[in-house]
Amino acid sequence: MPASAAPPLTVRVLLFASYADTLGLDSVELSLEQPATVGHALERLRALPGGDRLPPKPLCALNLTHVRPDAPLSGGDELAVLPPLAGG
Amino acid sequence: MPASAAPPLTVRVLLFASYADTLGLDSVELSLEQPATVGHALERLRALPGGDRLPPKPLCALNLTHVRPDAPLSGGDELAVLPPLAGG
Amino acid sequence: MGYLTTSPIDLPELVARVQSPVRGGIASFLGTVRNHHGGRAVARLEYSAYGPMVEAECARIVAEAQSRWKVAVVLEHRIGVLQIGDTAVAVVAASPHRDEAFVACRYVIEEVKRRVPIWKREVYADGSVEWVGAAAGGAAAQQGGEQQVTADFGEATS
Amino acid sequence: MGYLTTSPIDLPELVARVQSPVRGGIASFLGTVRNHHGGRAVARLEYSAYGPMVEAECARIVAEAQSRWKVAVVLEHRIGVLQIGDTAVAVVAASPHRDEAFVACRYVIEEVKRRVPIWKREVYADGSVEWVGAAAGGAAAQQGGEQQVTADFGEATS
Repeated sequence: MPASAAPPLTVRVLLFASYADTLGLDSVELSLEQPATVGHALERLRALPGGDRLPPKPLCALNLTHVRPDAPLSGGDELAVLPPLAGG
Repeated sequence: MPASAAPPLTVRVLLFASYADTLGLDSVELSLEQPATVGHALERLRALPGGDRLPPKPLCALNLTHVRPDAPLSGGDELAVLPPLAGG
Repeated sequence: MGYLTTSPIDLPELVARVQSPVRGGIASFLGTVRNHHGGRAVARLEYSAYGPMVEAECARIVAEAQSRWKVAVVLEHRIGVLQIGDTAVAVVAASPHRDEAFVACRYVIEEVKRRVPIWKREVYADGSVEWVGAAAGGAAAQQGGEQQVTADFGEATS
Repeated sequence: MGYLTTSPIDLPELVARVQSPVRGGIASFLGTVRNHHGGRAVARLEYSAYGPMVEAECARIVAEAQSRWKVAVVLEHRIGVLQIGDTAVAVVAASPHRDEAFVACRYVIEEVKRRVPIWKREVYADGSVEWVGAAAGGAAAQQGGEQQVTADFGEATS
């Protein structure tokens, strides 16, 4: 199977504010089978303790830019899962 | 004639900015036959030296409030003839 | 009384007058003296006013804004000699809702420009002087402006 | 870099950064800390941020405003512990035309609220603490918010 022939990729996931409290983590490294999307990383987060309390479609940013859950991940990406914004 | 039976009324007319320059006057008292309107006062102003250079329908205020040329005048009124506004 | 000043306008002081713990959104507008007008280089401006009517008209405009929207408004217009960059007019509107703060602030500055009897004389770099808006084109514009102001006032007061 | 600060926001200093002799109209917005939220008395707020993304997103928002309108824009958001009445965010837009100054200022604050990753934790008078927008209702609102942000970004970046 060509898809699993590629080595797993590693992304750094950042959690903030209420989500950091929920998971008890500010950041975590995830190793994902290729090809991987933001949605796949979110599935892995949900398996962590407290991860079931994340909303169905949290706001996400990849390398400092807002993205949809179907955005593809590359090795070394920084994925941020953002609670409801409250600036301003 | 009942209209001319009433005594003339006196109004104070204030001129500002370019209009004061045009007529060489900051203020003038006008005595007008009753009933009189803002338009009648303007006709009298036009007869003064330089008065022919007033625009056809200058902006006017009566007792500190914007009015139309058909607004009636009473004795003691303060009528201001206002050049194009340039505040702000 | 108090909408006209001959002193420099102090924006933080105006903000402090309308700010409150329940009015979290504060919109403001400053009109400052530009260095050109109609292609000519302006050295300074001399603002004059029909003082008592400025006070009366500004009070009406502020009251209109405060009755239409949930805002506290302050307004100040400077007169006298102003240099390039000086603030000629300031409007600050504070509200619990930023939408109302913006709309009220905009309303007040538009009405000030349309209704408040203030004039300015531009002194150009070459020493010549001209009343702003008083040229031939100004008189024509004035006629339209007059109709708009009085038409609106006819409605507002009848 | 420079959109985030932990120091008090200085409005006149921000105005001075965008004012120029050709930009006579200056619109600004201040968001200040209110003393209540959802009916509860707030004692103070603690703002936190995803700093690098705040800087990137604010730079994009300012660039968007400056490309759409003839304006110079400054934007600053304070984080850390803020007291009631403190200014949390300031936007200043200066333009030759006041209409563009107002529209750009409004655009920037709306986009900041919609797109910039900053969070606040309210500390109530009774000592309890809550993330703003993180309650059950917040999660539902978030879902809608997420779709709006990413839909817009999908268009903007595709």
